[in-house]
Amino acid sequence: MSLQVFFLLVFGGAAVWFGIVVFLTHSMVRSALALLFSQTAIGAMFLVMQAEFLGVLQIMMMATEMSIMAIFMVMFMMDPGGLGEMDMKHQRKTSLAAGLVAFFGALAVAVFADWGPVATDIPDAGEQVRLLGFELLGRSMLIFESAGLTILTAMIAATAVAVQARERKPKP
Amino acid sequence: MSALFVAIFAPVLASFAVLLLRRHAGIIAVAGAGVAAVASAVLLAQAFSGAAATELILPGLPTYPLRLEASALTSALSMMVATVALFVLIFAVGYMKKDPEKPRFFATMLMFIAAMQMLVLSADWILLLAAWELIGVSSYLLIGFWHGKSGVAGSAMRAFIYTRSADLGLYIAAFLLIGVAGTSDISTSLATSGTAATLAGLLLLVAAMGKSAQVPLNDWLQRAMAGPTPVSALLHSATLVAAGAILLIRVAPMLPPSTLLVVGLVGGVTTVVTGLIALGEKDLKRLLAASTSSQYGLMLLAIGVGAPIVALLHLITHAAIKSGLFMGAGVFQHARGSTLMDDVAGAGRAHKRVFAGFVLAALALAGIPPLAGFFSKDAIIAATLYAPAGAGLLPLALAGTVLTGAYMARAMAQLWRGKGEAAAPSQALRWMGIGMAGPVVLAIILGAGFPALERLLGAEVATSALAAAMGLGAAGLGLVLGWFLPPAHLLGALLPWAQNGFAIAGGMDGLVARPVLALATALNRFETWLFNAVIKLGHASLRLGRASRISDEAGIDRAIFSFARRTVASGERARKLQSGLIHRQLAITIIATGILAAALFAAPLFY
Amino acid sequence: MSEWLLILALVIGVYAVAVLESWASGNRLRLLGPVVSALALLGQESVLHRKNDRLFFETSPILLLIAALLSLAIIPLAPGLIVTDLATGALFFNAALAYVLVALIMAGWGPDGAYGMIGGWRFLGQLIAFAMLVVMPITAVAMRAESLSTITIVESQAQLWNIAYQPLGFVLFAIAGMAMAFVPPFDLPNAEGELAGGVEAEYTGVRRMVFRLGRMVLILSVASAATVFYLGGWLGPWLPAWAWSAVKILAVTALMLAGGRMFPRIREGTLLAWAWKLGIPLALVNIFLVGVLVLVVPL
Amino acid sequence: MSMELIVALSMGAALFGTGVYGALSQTNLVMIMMGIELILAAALVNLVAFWRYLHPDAMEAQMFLLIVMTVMAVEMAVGFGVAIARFRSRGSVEMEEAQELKG
Repeated sequence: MSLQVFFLLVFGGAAVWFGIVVFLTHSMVRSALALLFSQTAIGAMFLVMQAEFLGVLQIMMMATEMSIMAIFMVMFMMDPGGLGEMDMKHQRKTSLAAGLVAFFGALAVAVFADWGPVATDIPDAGEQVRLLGFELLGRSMLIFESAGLTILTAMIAATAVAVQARERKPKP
Repeated sequence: MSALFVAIFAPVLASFAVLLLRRHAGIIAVAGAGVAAVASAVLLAQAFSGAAATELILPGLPTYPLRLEASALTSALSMMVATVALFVLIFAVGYMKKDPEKPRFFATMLMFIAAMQMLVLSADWILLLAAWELIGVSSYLLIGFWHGKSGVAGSAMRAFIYTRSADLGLYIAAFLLIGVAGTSDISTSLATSGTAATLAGLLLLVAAMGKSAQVPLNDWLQRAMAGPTPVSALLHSATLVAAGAILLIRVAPMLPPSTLLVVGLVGGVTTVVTGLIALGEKDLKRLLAASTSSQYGLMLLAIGVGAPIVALLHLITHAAIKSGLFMGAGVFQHARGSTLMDDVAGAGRAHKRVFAGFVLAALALAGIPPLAGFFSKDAIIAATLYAPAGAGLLPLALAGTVLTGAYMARAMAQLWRGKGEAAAPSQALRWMGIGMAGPVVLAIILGAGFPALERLLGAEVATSALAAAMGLGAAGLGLVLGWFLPPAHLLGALLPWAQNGFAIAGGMDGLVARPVLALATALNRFETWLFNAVIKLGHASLRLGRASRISDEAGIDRAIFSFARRTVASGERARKLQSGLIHRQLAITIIATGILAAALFAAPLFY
Repeated sequence: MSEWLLILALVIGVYAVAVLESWASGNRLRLLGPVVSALALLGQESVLHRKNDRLFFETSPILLLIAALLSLAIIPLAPGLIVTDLATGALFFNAALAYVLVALIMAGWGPDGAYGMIGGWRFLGQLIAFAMLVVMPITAVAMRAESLSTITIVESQAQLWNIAYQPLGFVLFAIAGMAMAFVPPFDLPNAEGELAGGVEAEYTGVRRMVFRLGRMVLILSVASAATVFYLGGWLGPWLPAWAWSAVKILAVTALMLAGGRMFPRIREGTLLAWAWKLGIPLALVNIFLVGVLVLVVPL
Repeated sequence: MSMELIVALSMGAALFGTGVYGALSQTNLVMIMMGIELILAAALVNLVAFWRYLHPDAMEAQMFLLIVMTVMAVEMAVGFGVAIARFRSRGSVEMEEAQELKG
């Protein structure tokens, strides 16, 4: 068992555990922050897998993203602290079955598929950043730009949906 | 390169400027269109001077760059678009004078024009598809411009859906051609032959039929009259409707004879059917709309007999003429507040100068020398005459010509006969007059430019005295008939049918929408029947149970009860599938995905 | 060897920041002040609230300290005197600071007190707005250095410090850095006047000490980052490299703490409006200007 | 065969299963979004694993990762937009009460 496997197990286990906690805990803030730490652990997994830029990016983005989730939970839940005995689950059996089937299905594929030889040499972190830059602003520029445009559109659309509807001036 | 860029981006920039400034919208729009027109003129001049086709390659997908190209053909088309657009916008300055939402109107118009320029100048399928979509969207926005009025949103939606459903043909054809040719370049992919070419040709024909409003997809065009008149003038002459014909003109070299024959037949049938519709029409603008379909039918016919250049000539002529006619109709509408034939009766007497322009354009469309329409229509008839498949198509072409004369004469007669009350000339009317004068002048003089254009495009256009005589005779006959006889006499028993838009078995609505509705009704009835049956069964079993209780058989009783109850419950459960609850739908989605994945994994086992 | 040096530097730095902080707020220079107050806090009773969220309450001060310490990991004090020279160091700095936000939200939520909670949520808005203003000037800095590594960034300033090369970026970074470290006038989450201490209000004893320690490290970290990104890090004549770093970092800290006191605290809404409507466009302008400069005047 | 790849992929599978369970079992819109975030995160893990152990030279993989992160952000933005609008009009984001999509 190499060091990489060990750390993958540790961080992966943390990510999964926090992921489960998200749906176990009754406190909404806790569940949002559990998701945050799950994502952080995933970022750490990236670091273990030597994708440094992506790992740091994941860790950075998810901290703010999930904090925003936390405040929305507090805003929209009747019982954000989880002190009352509110039940917030439904169709438990179906969900559990679907989750387990999904897990075991994916696991079976991961274990039984023939993945072929594993690469050993990878570009070092600085080189990766450089190559990624060339990729983003070279061959894949169109895709990258469309992603940017998409997020802009989503921002505007979400704001438009969320702002209180104003009375439109009637046409003369 | 630069002119190419300017031709497309001048309208885009003007559009943004209009949206940002929100004032002087008309002037900015006209300036933008003017700059684009100058750029197009530069392109055309380059083409005339014999320079090689200018090309602009933009980075797109890695192996499929986006190409713009100004060859002789595309620059001529670009010039046409730019010119008509310029005049229409000038007209619109007057027409939209009182509208409170001018910026929106002009910005959308400019986007429309830019999209059309892009479509015309694009040299690869991907860009063409993008432009095609943009045209669809902006025409939807423009037709639905007065969305507050009742019925307008519906007709905009109808235009969008009709053209969209036909667009599927373009998508499949484009991807087919890209797949076969291995490149998205249009001119390279035209070398495709064999089954792929036939299939792609037919699919492209479907797309063109949708956009150019050919039978049986012609209904939306007449309903699209709900938009402002400048929109109609632009839509019918140089942009939306023209896109279909332009597409076919561009791919004509690829089409095998069998496909060409189909194209010709569709065009021929359309020109006659929609001509009859136009003759029976009660509304001036709808008459013009039907005539647009009819004229595009003639163009498809010309493509079908293997003379795409002739079709192009007629396209250009028609663009000038039809925009002029629509602007004339717009003036009459402005004066009378309606476009119903009975309402505009005599409007021509009141606006003599506008009427003169209208008459000139109408005569040009009918094909009276020396106006431009004569030359192009003559060329179509000549091409049909000498084509191998001409024997079948020639009567259709001639009938189309007669009908053109007849309905134009009818429109003119209606406008002239009746009481004329002059309205006070206004500032708005002046702008509209200027806008209209341009196309009318073009309609008169364009014929002189045809020989040069033919040389530029390198095509031999057949001429013959016989064809000229036949065309002239047909046009004259049509004009005389239309002027002196009311449509009821001309059409006879066909009149109500024609007024109904020749809704063959209910038209497109009948062919698609009504069967679907009928199917739904039938299913509903079946369901009700089933439900009733179940209930009856339940009742019956209850009765049976009651009867059986007498015979003291409690076991059967319970079984029957539970059977009835379970039947009802299973119905209830089936209803729950359509609960509208997100989590249920999500669960169904995930389960279905799982089944699909399982099927994918299982598939190799069975091969 | 260098580990011990770094730890020593950290201890001295934090102590100096604490002295400066009390000097700035209390107007008296007491060199032994931090020791005294640390001892006082150690002796204080640890108050626990009735309905607290124990997990959050206990972990948040530690998380704050860890996040601040991590953000210090990429700061080079001299060539070779750095915890880890990450290839993505400049980005990592911001990633570490993002967890300050998490710590403050936890600290605000944990003790079940109104003031604390308001403070925590306030900081959410403040950090999200100003994190942008940290990242975007750093982007411009990285553009000049053509690297995200902090050592390369310092070396890229050999000709001309970034404060002169991109002054707009420095101003934005300094303001945003102060907001990230919530020093006055950006101390909205723990404002004494209006929130009675905010997120710190419910903490006593050892927890409070850890919390304040984390805050000192955070201030030190922001000051060091400003030094590295804009003031040429260890570069300078005559003095040895580490001395230049120390001088610059302490000067920036002093300026931050003393200068901030001169401005009134800004209302939350106004602050956010400035950040989004003024700061972000300016940061974009800065990136554009630096881009042009890098191409035209490659110093 | 390598241990690393299998371990990483099974962690992804576990995250995916958790996400599916969460998205299906929760009644609250924001909680459902959390489940979806977990599903997407599982995809991220798998992507990185494939990049690292199978095609370390293909930078498209990292690019694709950025696109997935964009999708996550877009999902958050639109989801919260809808949540706010819904909370305004109905005072709750419980999905048990949302039946307007009923066919």
